[in-house]
Amino acid sequence: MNLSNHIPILIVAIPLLAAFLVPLIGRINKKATGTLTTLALSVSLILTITLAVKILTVGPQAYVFGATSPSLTLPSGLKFPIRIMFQIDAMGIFMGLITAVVSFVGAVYSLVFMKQHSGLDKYYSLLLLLTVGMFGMEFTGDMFNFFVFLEIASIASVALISFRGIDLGEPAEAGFKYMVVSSISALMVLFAVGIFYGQYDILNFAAIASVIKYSQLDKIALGLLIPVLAMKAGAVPMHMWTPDAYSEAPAPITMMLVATSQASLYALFRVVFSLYNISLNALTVGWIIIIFGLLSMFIGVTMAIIQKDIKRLMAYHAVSQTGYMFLGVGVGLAVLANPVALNQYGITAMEGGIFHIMNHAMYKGLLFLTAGALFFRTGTKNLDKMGGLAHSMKYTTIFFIIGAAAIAGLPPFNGFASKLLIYESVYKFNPLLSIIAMVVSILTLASFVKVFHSAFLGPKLPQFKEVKEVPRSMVFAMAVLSCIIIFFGLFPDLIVKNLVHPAVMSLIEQLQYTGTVLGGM
Amino acid sequence: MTSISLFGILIKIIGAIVIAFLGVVIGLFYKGIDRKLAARMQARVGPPIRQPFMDFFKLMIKENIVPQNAVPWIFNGAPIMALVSSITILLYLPVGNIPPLLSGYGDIVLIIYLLTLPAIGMVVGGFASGSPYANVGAQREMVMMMSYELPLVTAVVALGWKLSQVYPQLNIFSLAVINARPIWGLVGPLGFIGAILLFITLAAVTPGELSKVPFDAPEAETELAGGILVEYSGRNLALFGLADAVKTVVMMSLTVALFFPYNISHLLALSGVFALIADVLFFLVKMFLVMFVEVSFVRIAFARLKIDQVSFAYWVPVAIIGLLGLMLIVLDTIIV
Amino acid sequence: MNKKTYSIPIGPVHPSLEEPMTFNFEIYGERIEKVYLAPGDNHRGIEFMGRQRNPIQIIYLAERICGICSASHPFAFCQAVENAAGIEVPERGQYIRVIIAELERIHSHILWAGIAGHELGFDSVLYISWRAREEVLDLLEYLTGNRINYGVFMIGGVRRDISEEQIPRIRKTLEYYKDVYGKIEDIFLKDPTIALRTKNVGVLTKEDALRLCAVGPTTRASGIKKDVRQDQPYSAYADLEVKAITPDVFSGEINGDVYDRIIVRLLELVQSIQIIEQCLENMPSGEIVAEKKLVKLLNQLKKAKGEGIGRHEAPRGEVFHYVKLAEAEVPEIWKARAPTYNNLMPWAPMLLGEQIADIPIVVASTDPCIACMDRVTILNKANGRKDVLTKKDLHELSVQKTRRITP
Amino acid sequence: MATPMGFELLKQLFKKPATNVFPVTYYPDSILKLLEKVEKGEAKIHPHVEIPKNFKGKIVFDRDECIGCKLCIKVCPAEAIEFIPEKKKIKIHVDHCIFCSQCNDICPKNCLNMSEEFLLADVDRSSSKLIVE
Amino acid sequence: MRLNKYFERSLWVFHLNTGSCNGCDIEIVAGLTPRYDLERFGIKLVGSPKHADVLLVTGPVTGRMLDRVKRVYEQTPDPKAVIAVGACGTSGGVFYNSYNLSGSIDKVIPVDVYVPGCPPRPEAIINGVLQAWIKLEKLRESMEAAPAR
Amino acid sequence: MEYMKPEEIIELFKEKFNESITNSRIEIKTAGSKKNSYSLIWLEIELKVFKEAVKLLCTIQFPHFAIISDNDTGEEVKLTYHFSLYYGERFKEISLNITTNLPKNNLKMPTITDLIPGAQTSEREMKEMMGITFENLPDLPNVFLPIDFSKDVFPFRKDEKGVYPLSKNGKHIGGNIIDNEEEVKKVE
Ligand code: SF4
Ligand code: SF4
Ligand code: SF4
Ligand code: SF4
Ligand code: SF4
Ligand code: SF4
Ligand code: SF4
Ligand code: SF4
Repeated sequence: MNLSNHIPILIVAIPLLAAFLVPLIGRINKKATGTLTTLALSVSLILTITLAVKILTVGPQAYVFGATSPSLTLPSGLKFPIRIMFQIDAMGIFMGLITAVVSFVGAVYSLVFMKQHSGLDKYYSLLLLLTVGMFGMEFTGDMFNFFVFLEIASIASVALISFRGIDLGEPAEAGFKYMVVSSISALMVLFAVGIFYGQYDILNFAAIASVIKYSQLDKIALGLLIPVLAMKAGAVPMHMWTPDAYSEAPAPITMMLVATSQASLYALFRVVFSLYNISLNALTVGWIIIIFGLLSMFIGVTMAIIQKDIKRLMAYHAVSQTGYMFLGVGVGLAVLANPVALNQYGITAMEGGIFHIMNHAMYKGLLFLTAGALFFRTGTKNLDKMGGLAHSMKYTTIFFIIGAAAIAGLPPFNGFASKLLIYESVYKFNPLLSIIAMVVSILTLASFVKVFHSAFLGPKLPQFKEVKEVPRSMVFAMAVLSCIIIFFGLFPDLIVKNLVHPAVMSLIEQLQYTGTVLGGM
Repeated sequence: MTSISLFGILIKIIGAIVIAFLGVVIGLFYKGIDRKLAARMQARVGPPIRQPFMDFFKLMIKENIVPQNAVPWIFNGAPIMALVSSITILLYLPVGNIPPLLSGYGDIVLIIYLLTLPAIGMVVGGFASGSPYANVGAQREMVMMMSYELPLVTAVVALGWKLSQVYPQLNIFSLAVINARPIWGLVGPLGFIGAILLFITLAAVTPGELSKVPFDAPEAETELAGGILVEYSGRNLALFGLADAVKTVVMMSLTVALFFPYNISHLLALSGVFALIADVLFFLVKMFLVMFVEVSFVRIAFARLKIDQVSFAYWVPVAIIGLLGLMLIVLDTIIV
Repeated sequence: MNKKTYSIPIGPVHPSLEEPMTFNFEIYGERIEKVYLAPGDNHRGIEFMGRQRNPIQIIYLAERICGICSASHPFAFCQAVENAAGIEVPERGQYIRVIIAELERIHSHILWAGIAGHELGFDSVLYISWRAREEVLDLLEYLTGNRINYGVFMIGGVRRDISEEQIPRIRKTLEYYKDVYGKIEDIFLKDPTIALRTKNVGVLTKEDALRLCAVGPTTRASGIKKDVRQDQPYSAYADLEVKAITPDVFSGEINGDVYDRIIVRLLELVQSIQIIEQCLENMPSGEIVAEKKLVKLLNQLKKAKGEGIGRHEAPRGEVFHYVKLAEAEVPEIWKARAPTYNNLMPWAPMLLGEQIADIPIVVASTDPCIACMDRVTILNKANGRKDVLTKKDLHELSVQKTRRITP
Repeated sequence: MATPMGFELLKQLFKKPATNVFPVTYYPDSILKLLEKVEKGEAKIHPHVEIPKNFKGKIVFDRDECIGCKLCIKVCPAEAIEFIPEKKKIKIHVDHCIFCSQCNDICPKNCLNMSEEFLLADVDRSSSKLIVE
Repeated sequence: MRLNKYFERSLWVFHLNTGSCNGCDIEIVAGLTPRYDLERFGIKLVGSPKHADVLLVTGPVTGRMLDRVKRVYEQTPDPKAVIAVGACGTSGGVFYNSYNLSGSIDKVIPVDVYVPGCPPRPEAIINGVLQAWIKLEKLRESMEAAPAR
Repeated sequence: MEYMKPEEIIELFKEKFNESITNSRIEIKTAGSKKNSYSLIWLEIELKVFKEAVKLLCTIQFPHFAIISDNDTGEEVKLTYHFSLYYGERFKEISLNITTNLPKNNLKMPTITDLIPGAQTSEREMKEMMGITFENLPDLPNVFLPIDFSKDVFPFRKDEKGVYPLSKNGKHIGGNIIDNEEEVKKVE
């Protein structure tokens, strides 16, 4: 047995194992919990990268629990055993990379950031569980398992959001809101699972995809899944939970929540592309998604401009940025049935949308971390109370500038690379879309200049005289993200060609996905 | 961004330096012409044309005062950023029939973004100086930036869209491509009107981009004592001045490239180096004409608008003109 | 965007105020919420100095209350002294006074037009109108020997006659302004951007103008037909038909906004030209001054006793001088009130609710001259505080003074 | 664009500017050398705007006529005139003078007059150029 | 302090009124207008002392302006020059005996060139600028000569 | 509109306040070669009826208020309020100067800003310069003097509370004199 065949399970298992170990270790040495978590996640990260290399060179991987090879265990005919099965293609590993990086950085950042809190063992094990949940959602090839991992992630998130204190009103309220949202979505997902199982007796994505008839019931299932997953991804008009949740969670967790939302987004795309693909009315659904996107973009950014709380502001920007992903992918979907248009611009649009997912995770993560750094030193999230911090927090300032430039899509940062792909393609579909996207981008820029001004510029305030730069591990965490942002921004071609394009193709070419599992049927 | 040979890189670096130098020189020269023309229209003799150069050299020897409230590295960095970004745009612009030095993916979008950078540099610098005037100025600059972006983007996207309909296989957002295919030849009568509207839109955006009267609310000398730039002195002020000069060149050549990319050499039956020179000269003349209409004349023939009026002007009338232009161009294509 | 209001100090050294003057504005976004005025940066103590000088010297002091109304203050001051001392001004002197005063109005209104253009960011207006203004300055220089601060007023008359050969030159200038006037009117009243910036901006209602005792074009633009030249004609104005000008003459309506103030000033330009023409036609012959011998005049004033007021409609509104002579070398009381003193209070209703960008044009629309606003001097004997006079300054002053007296 | 101002400006573009280019049109290469040349008569300075008769310029004083009556001092509003007791003559500080010519009017001997000289700028305010005695 | 020959050709002027009667101030503005056009020499009025090379100061320096004059002078970046315009700026003029006035500008900040006149004609102000040029050119020559010694 | 003659106005005041009008005078001035005339009224009234008098004035027509002149005569302070009535028609305007005397030991004046808001600047000037308390005038910060100016020094006074002017020849003109450096020091 080749160990490398087991990488998929190891990626998930190691954090899971660590999640159980952390409380135990915590009894002996509080400090070790963080170290252990970081260690576990760094192993995960390395493994994910290894797996990514393999997938991108060899092709999609399927991993069936308890069997040596997926193809052996697959019975012919359409009956599938209910068993846990990972099915990882270029898209899945693309998301996996994001999760791995974000959770690793989050853990490193937490080392000092969370130091003064009690209950660190619980914190770390929840953080690990959240990671596990995300990996699971991205890797699983099975509807029911998806539901299970979604629940794991949700529960861990709720607990983490309210971690700052169940007795503090706001975190508890935010946690509660998230819980309600999660429960509703879980329920709906379960419904949809039921519909599929009832119709086809199977739960495997690939298998369902190969037989899907697009019946009335399928439409209902789609009707359940799209809004619910969009809600978890924080799209307007179901975004009301994001500002609360994002702003109340500790900064590293907020960063991971962004990744979790994107995992839901991934699931949405997966359902639409891999499950239904051209069987559905691509143009209509595409437009629905585009409209989600436009609304999110515009409302998100206008709401953001008026915010006072730095993290709420960033949360609204997260909503707005999600819109870009919807826009790119939506346009791709809308022309899915039209090969000429697809080739001309559909694929580019999707590349933009998908690439933006990763970029967004990086820069928004970085921004939330800088917000955390400000909070760490000043004890406030209110922009009106900050000021002049560039005098004392030079690194944080630089990281903030990088993050802000990236989110505003300024060259040469990664946000520009993905937004450019979107602009350059969607205008061919409809020129107005590009115009709106570009204007939103400028509004984003303006909003961040304002934040930069209120928080960092101006005279040194007397109450922040003692403030100094954040500790080194936090700087390191932010530096990692900054490097990624700049690297992606400088060499977008490299990333697009090797990572994004395969991911997009794996979404578009339904057969490739199903084929991995079904053996080229 | 793709790998190129070492020699190629070297050429590009040298080219970049040359272009930066030329851009600055031409920018200052045009600024001088602009001041001279404005003076003549106001019945004055006006400064000599090389005045901007002397201003620049003078500023370079002046003391550079960093206000107490400012964060020095941001305060000093802002003008550099403004200048570098404006120069970078130059590298993407074609001159006559000489293709741009850098080109590739979506230059024009890049240019739109880069155009915001000098403004951002000024805003950051204004905020960084910590004076109330600079603060109000910077806020106004931001409002302006948000306002003129919609019409600007509309004009550019509309042109690109039209081209993409005619030449689907080309990289439309490359300026070299746009430059080689004048819009006027591609459109029917409806589209022609549309294109004129788009030109008007761009012409209206230009003074805003360059913070010139009537859209100079951020620097409003009589209200804000120079607004954003109140606290700047010496070298930093000189750099902002250069950035402004270069930006003028950029906006002018952008207008020329988008709307008047015609060359003159084939009409004169020239070839080789002469054709090159003729075209470059012709290009400069076109730039001059555009500048005269869009900047020199407008800036002395109107009163300064208030910031809410500016914002309204861009969001409503100018944007509507732009969108109308877009609509006409789309209609033109669909009907034919 | 930002919910909190913040305050912006404007002045004392600010480009829109050619003179020092401090305003404090509380701003919300771009809107003005509160206005605080703090004059006093231009305190020279002119009245104080005047109470130590003989009336002839005071004429020049009064002239330098403000260099723009440099005919108005001497005019009113001389009238006050004449009234107090019972001196009659010869008719020819009265006519020459009016001609100079009206020429000053022409220069002042054109000057104002240019400054207003400049405040609007419309420098071409400044250049074009000031170019036209040079003509009247040349004329004034020709008549008086100085472009500004003419120094032609004397108690009992004027110092310089207008001779026959000078009249064609005056007429030439008047013709020139009749020509130019059309152009200036076009530029101001037909320009869309100027209209955009001035209509319904800085409104002063008739009610407020009355209650706050505004004067000059500021009050006339609000519809109050108040003009000393009409209401209580003095000097040669008593022979001339002068009518207060309100904006409805031109536009048919009265809004009391900046635009209306522009209209009033432009129309007054024409009015001034007509007044001068009438004066030239009806100019009586005779003496120009009551007492030619200055030494005699000084003695006469030294013996005089009484009080008198002098009023004159300056370009910006009424100037008011009160003089009390008490058989001394120097007057017992000299009180000078300049138009801006009264036009100060109306700024508050004009500015509230407007934007930062409106401040310069609204302030300029009353054509303020802070120079004459800041009346009084300060010295704190209890503690030599810094912004008054430090001990050192005081010391230095007394040393110089000593040096001057005994060189 | 079709504003009255617009037309006015465009028209003006083709007319001569109204500027009187005193003393030179532009800054010369070297002001010192230029002045030297002017001194030698090799170069000329553009004249200033013409001065009318009776212009109030720098004061001129006919010392021999003066009888030291101090009347001029009595009316001078600027304390520009200083009495020199030992000579029984006066001395005028032009930097204090406000060019009102009041002293000319009162002088019984007519020994004070206003000249046409008005370019009085100097780097030292008590230089001999600015003292008339 | 460094000087170069471009300094004189591009004098940016900040106009500071310290309590004058406006006479000089309007003549300064008149100096900018078409008849005299100071911009020919690269002179332009700026709104902030930070941008200025030359301070054109008018007026007899009232008590309240005293500190501000000094502050404006300090805020003006080197190299800089001060031109006092008008009789009251140079010496006090008519305002010679009030206790709230410093009387002349050179008691507060160093003055390089005095322009007497009340007010001086715009051409006299131009002449003042000319004196400043001469002074600057001489200064520059002496500075250039200095290293040789 | 009905214009009252100057005599009628004085009559009106005398009727209402009889003894309290201590002095009244009409001055007729002529101007120009046509010798057209206009009139001025000078009234001196007692302090106790001052406010009532202004009220009465306001019933005739809303008056234009020019300024308050001050005169410190040593024992008392003479304040002259300068008004004018009947604007809008030629020769109809009448200047009305109302003088009232305040004893030095009780410098209190009723405010007229409730009747004529425009008088505020002038009243505040008198408050700062003369040290006169205007009843019911809102206690606003100084307009003319610096905000932190001493509350016991009043520049227009000619007594010990006035300022110490520098005079060129040491003659007594109003206030106390500082003639030499020693005295300057003493004052400090
Ligand atoms: S023109 Fe007016 S605002 Fe501009 S600098 Fe001169 S005085 Fe200041
Ligand atoms: S307000 Fe009047 S006096 Fe004052 S600077 Fe402007 S024009 Fe001159
Ligand atoms: S209002 Fe005053 S300062 Fe202004 S011009 Fe008239 S007298 Fe002079
Ligand atoms: S208002 Fe003041 S400065 Fe003007 S004359 Fe009167 S006392 Fe002097
Ligand atoms: S001209 Fe006037 S200021 Fe000059 S000395 Fe004679 S009286 Fe004095
Ligand atoms: S008035 Fe004439 S004579 Fe008398 S001192 Fe003066 S200059 Fe001499
Ligand atoms: S010098 Fe004369 S004109 Fe100039 S400000 Fe002083 S008093 Fe006025
Ligand atoms: S000595 Fe002093 S007070 Fe006398 S004129 Fe000179 S500056 Fe003025």
